[in-house]
Amino acid sequence: MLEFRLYMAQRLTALLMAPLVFGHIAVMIYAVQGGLSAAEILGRTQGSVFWFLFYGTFVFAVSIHASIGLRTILHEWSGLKGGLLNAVAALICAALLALGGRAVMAVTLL
Amino acid sequence: MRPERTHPLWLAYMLHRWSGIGLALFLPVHFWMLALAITDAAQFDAFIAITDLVIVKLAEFGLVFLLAVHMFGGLRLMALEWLPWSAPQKTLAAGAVGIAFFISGTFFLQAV
Amino acid sequence: MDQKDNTLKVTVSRGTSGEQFEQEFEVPAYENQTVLDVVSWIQQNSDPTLSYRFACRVGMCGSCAMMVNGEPRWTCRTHVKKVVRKNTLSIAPLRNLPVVKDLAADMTPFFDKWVDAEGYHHPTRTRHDPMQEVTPNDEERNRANAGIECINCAVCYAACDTVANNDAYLGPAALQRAWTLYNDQKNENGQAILDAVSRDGGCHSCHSMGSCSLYCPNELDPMSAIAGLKRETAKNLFRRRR
Amino acid sequence: MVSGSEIERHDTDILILGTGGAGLFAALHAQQSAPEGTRITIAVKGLIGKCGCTRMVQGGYNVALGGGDTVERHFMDTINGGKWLPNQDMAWRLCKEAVVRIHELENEIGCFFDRNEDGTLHQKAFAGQTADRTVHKGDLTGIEIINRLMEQVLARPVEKLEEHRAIGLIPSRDGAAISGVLMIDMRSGKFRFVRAKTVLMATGGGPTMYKYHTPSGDKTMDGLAMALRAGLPLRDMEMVQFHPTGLLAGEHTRMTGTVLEEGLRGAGGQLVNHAGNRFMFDYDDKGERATRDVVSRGIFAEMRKNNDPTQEGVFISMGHLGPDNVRKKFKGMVKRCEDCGFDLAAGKVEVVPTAHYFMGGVVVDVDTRTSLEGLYVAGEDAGGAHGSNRLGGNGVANSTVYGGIAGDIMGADIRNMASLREPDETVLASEISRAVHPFSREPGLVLPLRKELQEAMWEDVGVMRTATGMNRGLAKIADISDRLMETGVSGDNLAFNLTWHDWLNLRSLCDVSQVIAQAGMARENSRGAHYREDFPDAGDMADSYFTQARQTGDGVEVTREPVQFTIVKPGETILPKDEPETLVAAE
Ligand SMILES: Cc1cc2nc3c(=O)[nH]c(=O)nc-3n(C[C@H](O)[C@H](O)[C@H](O)COP(=O)(O)OP(=O)(O)OC[C@H]3O[C@@H](n4cnc5c(N)ncnc54)[C@H](O)[C@@H]3O)c2cc1C
Ligand code: HEM
Ligand code: SF4
Ligand code: F3S
Ligand code: FES
Repeated sequence: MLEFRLYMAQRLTALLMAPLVFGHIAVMIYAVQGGLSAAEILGRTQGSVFWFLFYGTFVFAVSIHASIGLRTILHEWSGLKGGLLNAVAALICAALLALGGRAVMAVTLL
Repeated sequence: MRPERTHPLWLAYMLHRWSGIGLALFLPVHFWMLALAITDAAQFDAFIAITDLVIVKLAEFGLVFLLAVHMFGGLRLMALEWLPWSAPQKTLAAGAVGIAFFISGTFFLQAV
Repeated sequence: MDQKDNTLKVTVSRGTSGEQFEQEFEVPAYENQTVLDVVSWIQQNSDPTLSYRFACRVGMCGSCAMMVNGEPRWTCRTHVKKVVRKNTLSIAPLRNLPVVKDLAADMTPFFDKWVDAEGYHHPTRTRHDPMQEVTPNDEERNRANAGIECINCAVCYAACDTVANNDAYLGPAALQRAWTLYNDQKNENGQAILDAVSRDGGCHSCHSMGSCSLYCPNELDPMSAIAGLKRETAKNLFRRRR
Repeated sequence: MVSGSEIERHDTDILILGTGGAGLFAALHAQQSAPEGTRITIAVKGLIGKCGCTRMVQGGYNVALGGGDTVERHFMDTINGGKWLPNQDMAWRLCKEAVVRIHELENEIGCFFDRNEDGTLHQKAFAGQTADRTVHKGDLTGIEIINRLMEQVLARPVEKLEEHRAIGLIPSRDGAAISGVLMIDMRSGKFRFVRAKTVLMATGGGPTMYKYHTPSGDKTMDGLAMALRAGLPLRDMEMVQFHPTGLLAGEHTRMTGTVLEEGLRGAGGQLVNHAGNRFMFDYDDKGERATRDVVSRGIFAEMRKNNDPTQEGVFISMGHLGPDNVRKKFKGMVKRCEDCGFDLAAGKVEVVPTAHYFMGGVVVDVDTRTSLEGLYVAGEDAGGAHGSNRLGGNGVANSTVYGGIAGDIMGADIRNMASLREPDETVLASEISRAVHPFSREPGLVLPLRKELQEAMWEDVGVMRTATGMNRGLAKIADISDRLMETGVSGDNLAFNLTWHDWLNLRSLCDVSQVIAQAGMARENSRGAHYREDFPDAGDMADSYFTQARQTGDGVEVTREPVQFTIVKPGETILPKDEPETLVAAE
């Protein structure tokens, strides 16, 4: 059952991310036209609840999604399994959440 | 390469997997870069400056390409799994790669 | 044809799991010759100790599958002409299964998984009841019919990389059987099937790489059957929540 | 020599040999009828359900299910088809019980047979039948039946001994009953003696001693050879059914002999000789649509006329029916031929008559019991139900019906069998020394001898027979048999040693071939599958006899036994007076 739950979680987070990725790519294409700078990015995003939710959701989804994906790959390609496998996957998820959370905070909250 | 692997659907699967891995490797770097934006804006700008280098442009192109490929690959999979199948999946796979290329290509052209 | 064209150079995998090695044989080429004939020729004329398995010799029993030039095939129905490359052939036991000896694979895990997937009929009637009337071409029946002619040859099982990398994975044939039964109006207990294929190693482990459907000698489509299971299990999840 | 200590010994309660329709049904029924805790073991030469001929059944399963058809009509067809030689009680039970068995297959085992548009079962008529009676799943009926049975057995707590070859039926010390069965665990090459209170032999006969034959490669008459050695009487041993259209693809391929479906002729397929002419109308008014035995003889005669050595058989040609049409209607057959390099849809494919089914077998009663207590025989190994000819569709009905009965009976009988029986160790030892005999000789090639036997049987004890021919055949068999005993097999590695098994296969085939020829000599008339050019008449039906062979000392003795007309006498019928002769619409 665990794998089935992970499967569903992976699919649902993927569905969630799809529009976010589209949005992100659109922003990127728009942004690079003027050349990137920290100020520019921050100017657009800081203090915006919208962008906080936008990137926050993405980070949340991607952490779950990618850690499940890497869990599968680790199992299939390195033979890791059982508690160790789950621990590693949880660790990856936590690391992504932490890194991503920090980035989102940095970009949107100050 | 073993012959039993070289067919379109298998290649689509591999592409999806490697693009996923690529993304998973890129993501922490990307997050770290963003975080830098507030802790040390100057360093970030120095970093961003090198995006003018062709090689970095290529890397960026690659990343967006990965994202696009992976996303469309993933959507293809979900369509295949959850929507009553009928359409030849090979076309779907090829279409996904094609669209991905188109989007990332646009991005790349805009950037240079 | 010169003399060289009249012989095949055949590399055969010998030994048991863990202790395999390759051996070369020269086999006379004939007009109507299957890969099984090549293997038989070696055993009957050249090396009497060569082990392999076959029964029906016409593609019905599914016991003769081997890896031919790296691809899984039913050997009794594979014409040499179709697979030979520059007069050479390489033949090995079916992938993803333990090897009993030489070219004979141990199919036990394959059938254990077949049963684990609830791949057997769960009756709703007894021999004393009339037979169920079944409209032959309605949609549900067509879905059940799609996979019914599987001969359990394990060619798909050998073709699948997920099977190779994930011991617990039930594999395409067992899952296709489960899907066939799930769609069979005569079969009770669809829930038991969905539960069985939702366990770890069930249908959700499949990555839709499609090698199963590509190699199935009977042109069946386990990939789509598995997709059907994924769809039904997902739907069922929401159904049960309600 | 292998000493007794190297045998692994193993006990069970009910032992079943073979996993065709008979063996698998027996396992299921034994489980239903035996007392709680009964150990059931199924041992088979190949993998469970993946060997034997039931899986190869194409056309279907005969059963009278109403719509005008009755068990009585099925029975009369069976008796007429068998030319009054069948054991009538067995034939009756076959027809009657088939009705239950087909319901069991559909409802409990999960088979799905083809339906009519209205959802009811589809039935068609095979040659020799007077009603649309044959239930089928496309033209791959056997796969459906065996796969479903196999799943049921795999899912149950039955002990499974796969790739275990039975080599000897071992009697108890006093010789009054069976003690168990000696086997070779083929994967390791070790001997295993399995004791059981009851043993079902369902190893499926299989006339593979003919140059052209259809059965699965694992079938080599082991069961009948074992029964012969155990002193059991065998009946109708001259009755070998030939299918008229076996694929002819050359000597070096195992495809040769495999069957091209009967339906091809039914649909209008034409047989043409090497000169390109149709010939079947020279032999029978029905032309290509005549019964199997008639067409087989027609082809055989035509082959004899031809003296072009490059062309052995005749040709079946379908092209005139429209290649696309043929491709659609006979998809499986067309693809099979195509995989082998032949174009059935548009071109012509070379065919020969091919040995298909063995009507002869162990003498049993209607409950599958034999004269040896504890030993039961069902399926193609048992003689009697078909007489001189088996109707298409009666084979799988026979194996499933009697396999189920055997399971029920064993489950019941076992309640009166308190304990396992000690084996006669001398028989055990002699069976082992028989099996290891080839290790004591210089290794040689077994295949050429098998080919010689197949050639001899085809030429001299085949589709058309004479006393001179069969005597010549007997001499050849004896010679081949002797040379086999001087042909060794290297005993270095016995694990999965196919060459050793080839040797044992040929041993069984030689033994039974001899009986076939002797029984053929004993029948001085022509009935069904047995055709004597020197005695072409069928003989008086009322005086019908069947042959019974039995090993006595070193030889085999064949006697003639009168057929008991327990249900219906020749010239009479059990059908009501005003019943039409046939219910099948004329084409
Ligand atoms: C190509 C073909 C098509 C046919 N089509 C039809 C048809 O359409 N309709 C019909 O009614 N009949 C048909 N028949 C006949 C039918 O298949 C047989 O009558 C019937 O299946 C026999 O069943 P069985 O269980 O007795 O034997 P089988 O199914 O042959 O099984 C015998 C079993 O015994 C095993 N065995 C053999 N020797 C040993 C040993 N020494 N130790 C252990 N195990 C052993 C075998 O491996 C096998 O598992 C056809 C036969 C062939 C060959
Ligand atoms: C944005 C849209 C995305 C979609 C629609 C998507 C979809 C999917 C799907 C359906 C799978 C399952 C594949 C399988 O079972 O074979 C998957 C796997 C995976 N995804 Fe994504 N994904 C997306 C984004 C990402 C991102 C951003 C990352 C990385 C950070 C990522 C990393 C992975 C990884 C590592 C796998 C495992 C691949 C495998 O099992 O072969 N995905 N993705
Ligand atoms: S699905 Fe096809 S390849 Fe797989 S076991 Fe069945 S017949 Fe063989
Ligand atoms: S090859 Fe394997 S991964 Fe799925 S689609 Fe077929 S089972
Ligand atoms: S031998 Fe039966 S499928 Fe090949």
